[in-house]
Amino acid sequence: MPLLVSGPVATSTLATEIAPEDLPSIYRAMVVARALDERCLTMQRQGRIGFYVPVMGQEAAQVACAWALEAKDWIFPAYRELGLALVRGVTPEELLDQFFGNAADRLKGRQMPNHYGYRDRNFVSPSSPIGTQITQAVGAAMAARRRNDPIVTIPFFGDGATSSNDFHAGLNFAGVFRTPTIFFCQNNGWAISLPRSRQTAAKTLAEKGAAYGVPGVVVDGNDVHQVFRTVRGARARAIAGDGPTLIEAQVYRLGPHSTSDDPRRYRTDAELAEWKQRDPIGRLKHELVDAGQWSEERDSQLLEEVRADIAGAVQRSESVGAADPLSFLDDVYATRSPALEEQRQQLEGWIQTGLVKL
Amino acid sequence: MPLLVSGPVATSTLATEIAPEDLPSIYRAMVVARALDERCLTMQRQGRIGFYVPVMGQEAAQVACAWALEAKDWIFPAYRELGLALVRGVTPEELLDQFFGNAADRLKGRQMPNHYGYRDRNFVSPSSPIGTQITQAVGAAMAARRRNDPIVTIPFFGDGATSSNDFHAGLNFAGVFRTPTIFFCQNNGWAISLPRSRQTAAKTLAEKGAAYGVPGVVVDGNDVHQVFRTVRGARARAIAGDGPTLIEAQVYRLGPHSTSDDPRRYRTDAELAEWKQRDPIGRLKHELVDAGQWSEERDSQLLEEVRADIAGAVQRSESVGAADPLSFLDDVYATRSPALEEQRQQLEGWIQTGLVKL
Amino acid sequence: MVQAINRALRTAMAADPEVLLLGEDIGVNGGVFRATEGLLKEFGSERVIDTPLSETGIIGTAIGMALYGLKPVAEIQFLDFIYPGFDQIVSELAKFRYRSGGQYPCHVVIRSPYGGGIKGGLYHSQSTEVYFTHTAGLKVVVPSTPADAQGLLLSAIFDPDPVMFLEPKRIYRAVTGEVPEGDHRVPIGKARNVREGHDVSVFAYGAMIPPATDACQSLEAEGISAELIDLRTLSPLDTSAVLGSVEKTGRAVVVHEAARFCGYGAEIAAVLAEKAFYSLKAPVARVTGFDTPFPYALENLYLPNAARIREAIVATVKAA
Amino acid sequence: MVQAINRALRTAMAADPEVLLLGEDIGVNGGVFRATEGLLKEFGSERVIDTPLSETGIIGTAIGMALYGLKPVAEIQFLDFIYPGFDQIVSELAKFRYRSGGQYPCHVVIRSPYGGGIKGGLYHSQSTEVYFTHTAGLKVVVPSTPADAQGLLLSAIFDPDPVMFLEPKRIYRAVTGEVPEGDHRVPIGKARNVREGHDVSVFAYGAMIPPATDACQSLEAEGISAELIDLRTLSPLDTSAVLGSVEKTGRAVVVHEAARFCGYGAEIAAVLAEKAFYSLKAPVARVTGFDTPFPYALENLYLPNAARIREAIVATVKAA
Ligand SMILES: Cc1ncc(C[n+]2csc(CCOP(=O)(O)OP(=O)(O)O)c2C)c(N)n1
Ligand SMILES: Cc1ncc(C[n+]2csc(CCOP(=O)(O)OP(=O)(O)O)c2C)c(N)n1
Ligand SMILES: [Mg+2]
Ligand SMILES: [Mg+2]
Repeated sequence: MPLLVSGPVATSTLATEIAPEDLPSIYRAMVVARALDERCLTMQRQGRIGFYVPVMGQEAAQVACAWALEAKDWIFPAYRELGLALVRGVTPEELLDQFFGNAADRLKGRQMPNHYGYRDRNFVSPSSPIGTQITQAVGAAMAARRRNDPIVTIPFFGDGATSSNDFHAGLNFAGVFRTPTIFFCQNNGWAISLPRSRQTAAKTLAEKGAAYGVPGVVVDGNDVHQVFRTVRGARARAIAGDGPTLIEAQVYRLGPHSTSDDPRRYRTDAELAEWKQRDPIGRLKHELVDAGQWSEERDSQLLEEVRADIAGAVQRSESVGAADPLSFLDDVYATRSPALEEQRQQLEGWIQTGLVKL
Repeated sequence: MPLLVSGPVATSTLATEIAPEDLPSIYRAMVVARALDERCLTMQRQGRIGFYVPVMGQEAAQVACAWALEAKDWIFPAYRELGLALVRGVTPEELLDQFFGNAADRLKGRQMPNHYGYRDRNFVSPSSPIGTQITQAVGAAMAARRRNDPIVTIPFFGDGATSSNDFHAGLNFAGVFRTPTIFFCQNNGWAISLPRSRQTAAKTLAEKGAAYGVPGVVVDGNDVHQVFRTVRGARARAIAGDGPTLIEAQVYRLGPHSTSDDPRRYRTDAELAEWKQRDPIGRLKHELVDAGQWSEERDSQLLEEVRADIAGAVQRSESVGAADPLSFLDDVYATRSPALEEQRQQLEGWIQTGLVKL
Repeated sequence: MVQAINRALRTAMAADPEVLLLGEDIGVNGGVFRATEGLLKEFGSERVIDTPLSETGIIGTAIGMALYGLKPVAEIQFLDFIYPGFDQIVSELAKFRYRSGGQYPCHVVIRSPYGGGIKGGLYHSQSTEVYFTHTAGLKVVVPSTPADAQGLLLSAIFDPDPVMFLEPKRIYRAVTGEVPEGDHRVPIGKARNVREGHDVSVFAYGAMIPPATDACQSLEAEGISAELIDLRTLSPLDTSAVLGSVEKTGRAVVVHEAARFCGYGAEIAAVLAEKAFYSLKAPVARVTGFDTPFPYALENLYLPNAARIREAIVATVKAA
Repeated sequence: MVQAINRALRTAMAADPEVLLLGEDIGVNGGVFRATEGLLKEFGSERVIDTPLSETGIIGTAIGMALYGLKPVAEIQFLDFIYPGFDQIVSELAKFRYRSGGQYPCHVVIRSPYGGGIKGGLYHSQSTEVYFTHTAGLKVVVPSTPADAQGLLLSAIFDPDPVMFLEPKRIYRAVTGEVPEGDHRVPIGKARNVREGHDVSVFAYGAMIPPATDACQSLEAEGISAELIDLRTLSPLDTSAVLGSVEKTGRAVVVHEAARFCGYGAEIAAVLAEKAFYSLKAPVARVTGFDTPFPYALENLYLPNAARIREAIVATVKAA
């Protein structure tokens, strides 16, 4: 598979391959993601958090992609982007604060779990409607270029999102304005219960790029090297002014769509079993072991360490109090409108008299 | 240029070429369209009609396409489809009634000129928002198939409309459900002031079909034979159950976008002059003359006849009275709601006392 | 209530082969709230159509089917996700009959779960019924009981006009009740008198009916007799039911969970200020959500509850 | 008025290099109403961006620019064509600051010609301001004079919040007047008292100001003193101006051309029925468009005119 369908030689001086000494860190991020997923799925069943969207199975694509970016590049995530967040330095505790929607949550308890955003990590705050971040990322890329900032913007989205209005408009605008944007599609085989084959009659999702004059490329999303290399290539191209790239990373969602979903209703055990064999974590572990960089022993140690870390984070995060009850009336506008001021006073009274309760 | 990018042999028994004896009729329809355009542009300048959208330059593509269809096929037009309407047997007088919005107008004076629809001619009533008819045509095709009606549906739209949400959704649904739909794109080079080259970075509009698993084909829209043949091929394919086709007919808008537009603001005289040379009416006339089927004499005669016809139609149509003043409160629902009943009585009173006037 | 919806769909599909369903995850998955459970098996994939992820496509193709004469019922997974198809609703669906001079009726039903109370945050909780009630050409229906859900949905499917059928998801499972057998329809356009009273009229709909009922009942002991009207059809409004009640009681409280500003309650208050002015003995109170997006962790503070409704009723009755 | 808008854009762009424009046909064509005439030449194609035909794309990319820190001003050719971008407006633009806990302000201005009076039929005439005023997080502004158009647009461009700037196209050229030089701003959130009066308060905005003014003036001779308030900012509403006026006059007439049902006038009437009830001496009258789509040939019957406003004022003043 060629790296890119077209485009001149990259001018970026960033390495095109993962530095071997980085591999254990990449592996660690993937393990943390998996452990946090497992812990959160359990906590949701226990009623300790309200909802959860696991990334399970997509760790390699996300971690390797984020690794290939620079910290100044703007990530426009969807709701399944734990691997990216970890590489951007978001801690499990910060994430858990968001899942609990507690007083320490940067979003002030306003959004459902998994919809976290961190301006200081250039990790934009996502919504739930599918695809909307795609055009936004293109606009941010136009803005960055206007300011001569040598960065790329990179929207993350699923196979289902390729049917959205914003995919169409976003790729088209990017093609016309040649924006420094990398469209990173994680084709995990399913959009809730709809298989990729029924999402579109196109052979691959990457080939949709041609409809917009945007080169498209398919990668094995379970191969950290291929993902890294492809993203670095696309980034160099974008920075050089040669325009956007659409990357389709083929992965598989090993878990449910979310904690509200039961995948046994629509997919077979055999399919799942097949993809479990290609689990990106096992794959990278084997590679590291084969290269003598890793051992079963260190692996158990890591897992233990990570689980303990997460347990500590859960404990701290769960003991943080609830969000300020009046806070949900803030940030509608930069300053409160007279009507909101009045509603806030009203609410304050109701809370005091016990008319409303958490 | 291959007729179709893929697809098995057609099972339809319809001829794949225009019958030579039909050519004069095709030519006549084109001449009528041009004459009506000219007349209406004049009437708009005189303030006799409020607005007009000329088809000028796109007559061959439309007339040949409509000729290739069967009367039972459902046309989903946009606002520039005079050629199609004429082939479907809509008379200049009926059209003029719509332009005047008079009491004889089937739309009861509700829509701007050019937004005509005729259920009995399977010519669906269009709106102004660009592209919306595309998904609707796909839905109608699904319905026709459910009823086992051997027809196709065919949305007409421009180059600009390929950027619309409905283009994306419509082609995608058509690809997934393999609907009997022919997507007929008239690429007339411009979307108001935006040239085709800035509408999308794709090389052709036809190649956008691949993004949806829909074969795409480019035709010279000024060549009635190529258009006819391509549409017949696509139709046969659709009827045989082999799915949709996207046809890009390359034409040129010789007139303004509408009577509100001044194309000299954005395009050069040279470009216009070049395309005037390829005027589809002149081209077909030459072909007919060369084939001995036509002469300059018959041509002048035809033009005179057509103009007289139109003049008569204008006279009759202009003398029809205004739409019933209370009628604009009908057809919101199948039966008037209590609120509308009340508003109607109110309006009646206001008209009687002269409070409101036409 | 969700079973009643399922039954209504099954009944309509069995009765009329031109009724079909389309939407995301409605087939093998049975809908994310299981409203279409079992229907794929019973009626096949030509009539229970799992679509790609595009509300534009769902609503646009449903319109095309309706133009052709079928009776499509589209499901939008959450009302919060309807906006990619909003153009098709307001520009096309609502205006097809009108713009074609009556040639093209367009009887699509759009079903969608809506409203708060399931900890859905900004994007799984909104009540934006006003976008639709303000759009001429649409009918807007909100059931609050299983029997009404079944009866109104059957009416909607066989109605000649487009119907937005908004399902208060919070009471999908919370509210139960008897449901008549078979094709029993509840007329669109008629409010339901939940309880009679003579001191004050309470207007509510959907998931606000249970707390409004609680509030009214609890006031009985204090000698306040509150009439509760479930509007059921938001458009066209049953104006005579609204006016009739207030002419009797002279006082009104309107309840909805949508944001207050330009919310549905404003129309009820306006109708009263216009047409029942001389009957009114007190200000018209609105008990509503706040003028903010819908919050996640604090949703219980956002949503009107029985206590807030009760307080408003008392204040309205006590007003000079 | 359209020149005033052009001047405001030019002033803002000259003052701040981070202000830029995007939309369909706004560049070489200068906008279909010529609001952006000459700006491409003056500021170049990096700041006056002709986009492909996609409102989704225009609004989505404008949001991305604003997140990054620029001040984009998007033009939507007619308000009737905004719906393909509606999802970006209500789900994204209106909620970005809120959902991110204040991290991501999103100061986009969306300018769009709206309203009837140019024989535009269903799709070049609509007044759907309520879709936006009901959406928390958006500001909604409608000027009625050239000076306000300039001053409010400048305020909007430098406002920290998203602003829907709705331009009454019918008076683009019909209404003229003095316009101050330079960066003179009119504050968002403040109504304008067009004429003082003590018998009745008339609330209107946009293209309804001229007929409302005519109606009020013509009643002077009959001894009726009508106060006319131009609301100017529809959201957030200047509630104190509304209440203050009615506390004085005791009577109110609300005028808009949008459909009546759940229209903007309902909110004004509701505020009065709630908070000025004891001042009110007569029913609150609404003079509005009809509950139909917008017709073409008969648009003069659809639109409220001075005579209808006058009649409503007289009836309100005469009401016992
Ligand atoms: C506009 C819109 N429609 C429907 C939904 C409901 N929904 C949530 S996730 C999802 C599937 C998304 O699939 P994909 O893009 O492949 O992402 P994945 O969940 O597989 O990562 C759907 C239909 C939504 N969030 N937004
Ligand atoms: C959704 C929408 N946006 C904008 C417009 C305004 N508008 C009317 S026609 C037009 C250009 C259409 O170009 P194209 O699709 O190429 O058709 P053509 O007019 O060339 O036949 C535009 C932008 C519209 N009608 N609908
Ligand atoms: Mg997926
Ligand atoms: Mg064109």
